[in-house]
Amino acid sequence: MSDQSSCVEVEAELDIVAARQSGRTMAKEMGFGEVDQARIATAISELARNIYLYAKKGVIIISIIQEGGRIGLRIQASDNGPGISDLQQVLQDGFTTSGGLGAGLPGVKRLMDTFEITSEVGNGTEIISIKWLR
Amino acid sequence: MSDQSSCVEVEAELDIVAARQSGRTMAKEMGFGEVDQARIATAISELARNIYLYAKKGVIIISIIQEGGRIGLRIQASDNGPGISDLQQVLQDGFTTSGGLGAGLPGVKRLMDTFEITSEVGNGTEIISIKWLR
Amino acid sequence: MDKQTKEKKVSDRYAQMLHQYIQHGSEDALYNAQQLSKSMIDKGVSPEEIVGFHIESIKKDFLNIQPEVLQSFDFLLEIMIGYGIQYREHVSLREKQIQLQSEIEIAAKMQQTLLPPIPSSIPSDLELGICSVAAKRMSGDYYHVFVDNSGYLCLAVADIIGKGIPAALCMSLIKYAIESLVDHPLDPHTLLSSINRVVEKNIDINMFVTMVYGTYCFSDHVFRYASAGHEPSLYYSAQDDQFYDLEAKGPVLGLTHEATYQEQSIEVQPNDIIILFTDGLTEIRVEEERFIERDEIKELFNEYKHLPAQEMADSIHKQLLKLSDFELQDDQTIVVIKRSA
Amino acid sequence: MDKQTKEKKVSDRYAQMLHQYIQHGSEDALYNAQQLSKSMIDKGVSPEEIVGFHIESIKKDFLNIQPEVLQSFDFLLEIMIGYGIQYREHVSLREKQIQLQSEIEIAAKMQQTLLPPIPSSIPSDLELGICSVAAKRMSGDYYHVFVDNSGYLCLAVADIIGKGIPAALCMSLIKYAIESLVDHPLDPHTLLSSINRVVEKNIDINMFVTMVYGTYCFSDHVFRYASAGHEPSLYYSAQDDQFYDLEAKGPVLGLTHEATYQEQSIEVQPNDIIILFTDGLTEIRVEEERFIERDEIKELFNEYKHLPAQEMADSIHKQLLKLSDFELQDDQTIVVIKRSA
Ligand SMILES: [Mn+2]
Ligand SMILES: [Mn+2]
Ligand SMILES: [Mn+2]
Ligand SMILES: [Mn+2]
Repeated sequence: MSDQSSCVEVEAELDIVAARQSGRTMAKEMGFGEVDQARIATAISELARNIYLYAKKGVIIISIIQEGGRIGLRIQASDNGPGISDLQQVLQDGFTTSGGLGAGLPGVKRLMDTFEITSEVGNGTEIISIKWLR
Repeated sequence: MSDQSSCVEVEAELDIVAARQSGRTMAKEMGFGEVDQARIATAISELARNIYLYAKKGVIIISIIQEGGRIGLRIQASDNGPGISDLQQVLQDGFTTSGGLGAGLPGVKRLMDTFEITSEVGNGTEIISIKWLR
Repeated sequence: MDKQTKEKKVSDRYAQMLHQYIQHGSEDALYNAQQLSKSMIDKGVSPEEIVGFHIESIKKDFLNIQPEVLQSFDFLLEIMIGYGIQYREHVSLREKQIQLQSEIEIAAKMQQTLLPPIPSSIPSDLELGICSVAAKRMSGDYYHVFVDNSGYLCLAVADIIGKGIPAALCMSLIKYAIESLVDHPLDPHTLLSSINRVVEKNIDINMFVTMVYGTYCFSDHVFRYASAGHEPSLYYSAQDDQFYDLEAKGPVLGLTHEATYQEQSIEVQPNDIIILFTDGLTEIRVEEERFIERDEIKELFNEYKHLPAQEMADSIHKQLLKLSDFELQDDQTIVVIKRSA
Repeated sequence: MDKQTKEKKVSDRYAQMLHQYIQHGSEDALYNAQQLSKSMIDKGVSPEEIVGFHIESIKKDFLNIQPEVLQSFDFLLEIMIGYGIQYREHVSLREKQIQLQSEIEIAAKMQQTLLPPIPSSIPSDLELGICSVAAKRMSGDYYHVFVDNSGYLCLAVADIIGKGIPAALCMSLIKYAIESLVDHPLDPHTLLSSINRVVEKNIDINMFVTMVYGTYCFSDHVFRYASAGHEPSLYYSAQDDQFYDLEAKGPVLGLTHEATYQEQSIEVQPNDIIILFTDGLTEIRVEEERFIERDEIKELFNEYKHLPAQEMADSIHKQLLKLSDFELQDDQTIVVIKRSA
């Protein structure tokens, strides 16, 4: 495996594509199947798009983690944007598929195995999400 | 068009396949697209399967109808089986995908454009369903 | 069997059945595909996984496939990921829905226990029949019947404007409001004024209730009634062989804090009938588009007036249910009082 | 634009974007695919239609495609029909769910109006604070406070065992039951016996209610209380600087037709505090797995006891909400009575 982690600064729509690409490549090298590769790319895409649309600027760090004999791909999305005031509402099952801060997050939860979010209004958001290689 | 209507007696699982086939052929000849052909075949299949499983014996009549300048494929499924006592329940959105008398009927409703059912306990069931060619 | 092995098995089945179809191209392979589809849905396999199975199978079956065609599947797969999210949302929404429906089921049963039984102490020259059926699981119709200490049969029929869960909550208020008031029996118009205050105080401004309240005196056979914007009751005079509307002016409950209600009375003769009901009886669409008319309802009542009170109520309901294609648009309540010959 | 033209447009977009992807094979075409997927879901395009678009595009783009590969799509399409049904079911289920949720929203607002305001006629040496918060939209907790004619502050705190819509219906029964009983004030143990009969008569056998009922005399500062299987209240003695459980034996409401309740009393001294609450306060998971203990609740009460009654109730709730990661497992109700110095 070439890299153990990759870091993409997200500021423009092109960066979303770069983050997807780097996640997909890493997932492929790790041995994820095609369906999981596409799921991971979509999840990264949603996270990066949220940064781009609402925080304007942020970073996506994709890395390989090992834990209890398992190996997984870990996505960390961090920004110093406006933050989310009502986490409960944002994480509620998507009655919407597009539009609004955090609209894609329930989808990310469904695509990945774990999902953790910390957000403070005015101080930004950090999301960590893992997909385990079975 | 070779036939204006076709009639399949349903008594065995093979007859279900025959009914599907004849519906698909007719749909294709009428100019339905591939997706609609598959929808029509699936709808016929569900109706024939219901006859096979619960009425043991019945008939599927597939015909072309014209009405108000439109042309459509009409499926009629008739049997003298046990009938359905609670139509409201059977037509309710399928919290089940399989099993039980009339299990596939809500699906048929969603695949076709019109759906009418008459059923009498002990006296059998008749279903007429149409797909319009757009 | 762990998840991975299970998935392998499903994908193997997919590959095998697809292979068969490609070899023979026959309809029965597609019939099998339909059965496979059902079983995969039962197993919770999501649509992007199906595309994944398809790609795997194609790769194995067609070693010389054009690379561009193979590549096109990645695009399809990408599109299908969104549908996969929708599919999994559906599975969890369905669970929630099942949970909610079981709650509603329990609540509907509780509602049934709120309805009083037919009182046993009615004199033999009077017959009472009641039929009350909800359009959905929860009803917004309510009736109350009881015999008070002074020998009056007291009857209330109410309709909550609004449906579902809020209407059910409101109905329980109406019940307890009536029960707490009828400890000391009141004139119909006074009772409606009191209930109006309770409703106005406790119920959301967007919710209204119509009610008809009547008392039937066992000794002089006078029926006194008042109405809070409720569908006029009907009175059948045997002597005239005719139905009359029992009109009484008064605003719906909950509109204003102080409301006054007109009180009317009639002397009920042998073979006369009084029918209280809710507007669910007129919320019937006949002949595709048109609502049923009050005159048609009267005709219907006329048709069944020879029956015992309970049978009359039940038959009217059944006939209306049939007319509305077995799908009630509104809750229906019918209370029939018959004075025998 | 009619349906057919719309569909044509969507399928053209699919073909065009797929064509681009096949030509350049780049990730940004897949990113576009994801956006297309979302917009198609918004438009209600179902998954078998997607496969249909794919087949059309492939046919156009690859005139020399192996016929068997093309044929394989019919199989995929057949499988996807079932998912299309599921998808359309999801769309309609989502609508139903939105409808139900708006009903629940209205009902929850109605519930709020069932709760009484804090009475204004409390003497200045007594302070009352109340905080009641539902875990979900509908609450199964209830409280009732009022000052009766003889100068007693009467307090009830009840918890319906069971949640959601049935609990809400049950709560309205409890409210009206209490209201109709308190016209002529009763001893706590007598009141519980009466309420028990109402609950037993009207409520489903599978539904139980716990309740604590107390009266506080403004002149001699004696607090008398009885409990129907309710979480013991707490009494803070300023002199001892200690919290005591206020235990009183008695079965939960609705279990048997006739039930008797033990009645207890305490003399409340200046600076003493009484706290009635529901078990929602102890249904808090701390440190991942363990439930909070009653002693810890006491410590929490101790920490906030210097605050005015209302602030004390609110602060305790807020602290517990934080401890439970902002996700209440059960409804919480706290009633605080403080006698000033
Ligand atoms: Mn109504
Ligand atoms: Mn009505
Ligand atoms: Mn509870
Ligand atoms: Mn509780």
